Amino acid sequence: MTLDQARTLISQRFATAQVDAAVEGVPIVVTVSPDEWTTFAQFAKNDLQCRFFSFLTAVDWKEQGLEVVARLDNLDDRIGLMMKTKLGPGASECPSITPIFRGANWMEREAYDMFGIRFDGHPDLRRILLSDDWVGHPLLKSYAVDTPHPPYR
Amino acid sequence: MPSGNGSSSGSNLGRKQERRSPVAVRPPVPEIPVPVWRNFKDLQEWEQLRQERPEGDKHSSAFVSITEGIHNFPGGFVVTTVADAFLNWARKSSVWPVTFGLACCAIEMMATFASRFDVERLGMVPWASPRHSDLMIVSGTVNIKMAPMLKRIYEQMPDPKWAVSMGSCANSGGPFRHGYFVVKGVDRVIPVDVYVPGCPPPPESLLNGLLLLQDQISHFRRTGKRAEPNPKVD
Amino acid sequence: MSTRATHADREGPRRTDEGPRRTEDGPRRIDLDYAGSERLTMNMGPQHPSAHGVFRAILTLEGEQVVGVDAVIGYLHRCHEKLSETLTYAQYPSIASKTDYVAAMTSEFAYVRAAEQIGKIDVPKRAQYLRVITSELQRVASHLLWLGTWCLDLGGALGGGATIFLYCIRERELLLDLFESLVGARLLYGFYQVGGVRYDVPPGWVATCRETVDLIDARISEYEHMLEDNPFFMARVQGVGVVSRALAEDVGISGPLLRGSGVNHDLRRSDPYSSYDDFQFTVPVETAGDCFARYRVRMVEFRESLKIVRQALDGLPEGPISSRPGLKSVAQTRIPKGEAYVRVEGARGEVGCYLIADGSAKPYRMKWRGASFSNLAILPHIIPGHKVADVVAIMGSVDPVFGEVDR
Amino acid sequence: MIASLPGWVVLLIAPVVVLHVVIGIVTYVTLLERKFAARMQSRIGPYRVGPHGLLQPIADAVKLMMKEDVVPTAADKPVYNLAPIVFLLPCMLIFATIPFAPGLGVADLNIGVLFFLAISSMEIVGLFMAGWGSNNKYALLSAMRAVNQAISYDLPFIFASLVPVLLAGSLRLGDIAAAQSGLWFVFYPVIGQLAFIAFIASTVAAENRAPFDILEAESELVAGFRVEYSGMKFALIQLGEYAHILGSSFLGALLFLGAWAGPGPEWLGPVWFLIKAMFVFLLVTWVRWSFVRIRVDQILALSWKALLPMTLILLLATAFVVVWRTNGGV
Repeated sequence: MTLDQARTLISQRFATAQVDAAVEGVPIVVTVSPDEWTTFAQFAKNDLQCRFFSFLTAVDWKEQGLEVVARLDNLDDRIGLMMKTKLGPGASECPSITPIFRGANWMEREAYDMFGIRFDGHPDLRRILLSDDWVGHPLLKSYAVDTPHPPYR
Repeated sequence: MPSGNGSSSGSNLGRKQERRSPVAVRPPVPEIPVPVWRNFKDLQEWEQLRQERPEGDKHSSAFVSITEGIHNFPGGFVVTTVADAFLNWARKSSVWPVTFGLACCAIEMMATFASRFDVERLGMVPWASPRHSDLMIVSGTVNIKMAPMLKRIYEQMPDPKWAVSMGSCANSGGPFRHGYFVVKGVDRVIPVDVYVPGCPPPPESLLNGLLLLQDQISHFRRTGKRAEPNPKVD
Repeated sequence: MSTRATHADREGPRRTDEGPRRTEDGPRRIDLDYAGSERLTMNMGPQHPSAHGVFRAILTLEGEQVVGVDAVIGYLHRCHEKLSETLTYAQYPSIASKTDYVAAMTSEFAYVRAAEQIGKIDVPKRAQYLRVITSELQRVASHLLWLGTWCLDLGGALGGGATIFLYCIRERELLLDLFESLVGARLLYGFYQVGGVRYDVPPGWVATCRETVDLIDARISEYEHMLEDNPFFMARVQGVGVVSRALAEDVGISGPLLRGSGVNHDLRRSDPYSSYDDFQFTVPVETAGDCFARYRVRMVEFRESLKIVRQALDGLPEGPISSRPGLKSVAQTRIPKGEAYVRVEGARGEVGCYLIADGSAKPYRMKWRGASFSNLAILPHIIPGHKVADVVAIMGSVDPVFGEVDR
Repeated sequence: MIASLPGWVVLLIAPVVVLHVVIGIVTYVTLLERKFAARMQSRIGPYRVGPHGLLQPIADAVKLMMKEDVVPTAADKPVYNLAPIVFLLPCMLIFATIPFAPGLGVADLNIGVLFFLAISSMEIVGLFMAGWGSNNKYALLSAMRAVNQAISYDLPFIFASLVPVLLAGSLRLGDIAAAQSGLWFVFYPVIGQLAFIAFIASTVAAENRAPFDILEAESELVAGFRVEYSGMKFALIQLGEYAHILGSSFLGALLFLGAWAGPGPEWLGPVWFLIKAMFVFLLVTWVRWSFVRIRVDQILALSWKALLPMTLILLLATAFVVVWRTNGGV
């Protein structure tokens, strides 16, 4: 499968998805709606053979809300795919793709830890990097980098 | 998640009934007073929060009274000072660090223990269990999740014990001091005897710190009073 | 109510890790009623000789057998991603080296390349070659440390493992000497900068480098013999911790682990960067997926890296070392608006940097895809079913660096 | 000279002397091992404490004596406190039967070998008490492993030690040593060498040294059964461990290497004995610092599937040789 074939396949199956190459170093960037998030992940795994799960993270676009980003790879045909979804202003709910990619487990926990995004369908959503009693989600733009936390500072 | 377990996980085996309460996560309960964040200047804050070592190490009262008696006996001070010198020599000649690696500095600490620098020349043997060790080399950034563990491991070490703060992260937070999750210096968690500056300090620097520590130990007095830590440089 | 508490009286699953219990009124009594579950919860870490830093594994044991593992990380979370939003493109590379502190060069590389991709900044050929040389030397240094610490896990600090560990550190010191004469630092460098590298090679460095490379090449064969001719070592590592190809891709492990599971994926070959297509080297692939396969992959990688270093030293071109020498002000560090995801093949696998620039001198958002983070996530999938002693062997073969896991 | 003293004086003095000499040797054996290991690892080892680090064991011992004695709150206190003594006692008792020169020993029993083997496997009791009493999961797991290992490795140990007994025709250690005045048993064709190898292997296992040190496995169980011990008790455990190793080395030198036989005048006998024991000790140390540890199931398999049949066959072969020899063979 070539990149062009993959692009046409995506636009055939997901009419509303926006396909471009806005990210340097990633050939295909697909923006889907949160409803299609798991469907697209399933499609990418089965039809595009993108079985390698690279990472999942989120970006805080301030007033435009949060955006969840994940990257998948087809190691045989060397197709790199980045999938994005905008959750919308104020929203912090996103479907989980952990049932599809086991590697998303820790990544989604990290995104929950850092951004407070609640992934529906995640088997074990709790904080992973910060301590369990931590208050706040540090990578949000509203969180100051040197927010004090007693007792140790 | 069971509440903070250090290295010896087994110590909750067979506790009394009321201490086996469910897995509720207790927040770390440190002995230092909870500070009110008032935008201190860093140095003032350090002065305020720094952990002082409590006076006197744990000797039994009988031991203390006997040594006091000998010391006050006419001419007895010769015995006690000679004995002190001998004991301090023994202490400084076999300082056993606990293998406690945190971050980047741990790699340099390993290099210091390895063939080229070989701290075993000075009689230092790294031990895995804090119960067998005298010295904790805090090598790396301490964060808020790690600090209670660090304190617990330090408390598991038998007295007399020492701590070396290695690298600028452990001294003051270093390049990460503005981070939300970083403890600004390990001396807010445990008392520190020697500060080794550098990011990371090369093995020569750590060796210098260890020699400094030996020097301090040889002036460790009978009452358990210690020499002052060396001046802190980030 | 009888004084003897039975299994049914208790709430929840029976915990048998209590040992002899004291009762309030009587002498101590030991319950011997067997409820079928002989499970013991054992905590490993965060301070543990084989935790490779600050890993904490909560193991559920049945005798010596591990039936469940809960991995707790975050004991070295240093707010890298948040801090990167407050530091300029010129400042951050030296902090980036503290993510993967064992292979600091490659972590700087990822960040610097991301900035270059967004800013469309060219890198001179000499700088590209210097980057290749340093990152390959760094890979050798990192693998040496891995071999040492892994054998330390297998053999204990009071056994044969310590001997190999000390031998490996001895060789690593030679490489650190090279870095020290090149950069001035032993562990964390700040050698790469946007547009090139910071320092040119000092006189005589190339010759010393060649000697060191030859020496290490010979020594590695020694270790290979020492380990592989040792039946105890083979018994410990063969067939332990098998990762299938499907699981490997699903979890997203990379680097030697992925290649040990039969996937021919090396970013230096499949997505060449920084003149890597100028060099001849093979990508080792093993299909067994166990600890021994990962060990073999890394042992071959040693040789391949040294081969690349030799080729790069031979073909080191003349010219400038940076396309943006002498940045004087913050304004000059600005790069235009854009996004990039850039990955380099670090010692532990795919080190990725997802950078979003908003046109200022500091990134809007930086996501660090640490190879160790994904690699470590494999542990809960493969550890159950092994013995306690295998846990440390598997964890050592994964080679996590906690600066990169917790960031 | 010794024989001229009344019996009760010897009985009083000899144990005290032997105990102190043994403790003295044991402390310096640790230094020997550290120096030897350091040389193997291209290091220097203890160097700065006294000339060439010669005062290092003294400093270690004094420091450990002055350390705080931590008793965990949840420990089973009587068991916890008793364990180091119970551990140390058999390790010291094994020196009772060893004759350091003809007639120079505490008690040259007529069942010397049996006594040695029986007592030396008693240390497992102290070890298990330490593991149980510490109330620590690492220690508990380690104690369980120790019992496993003791059961599996005492048999090959005994069988390997019985080969010289058969060859000498006596259980008395003095007689065994005297029987080697002509030919050391290690040079006995085929049987001697095989028995010596089996003896070294099972000694390493019985002493819980690497590669069979699963019960103090640093990388898994931190320090095994002694993880909670500090200060003096830790020193006692270390002392017991090294005393056991030293005792086994003496036994190996006595059973296979001809004990005090050597060139020079007769009073050099104990020196030769010590040198041979140190040779066995360094052999064990050499094995320790060059192999990686093996897993618990592999250890048991090695014992039951390889060492035990091998030593049994060896014992049978020795018996045949002895019978053939006494019935007019060579």
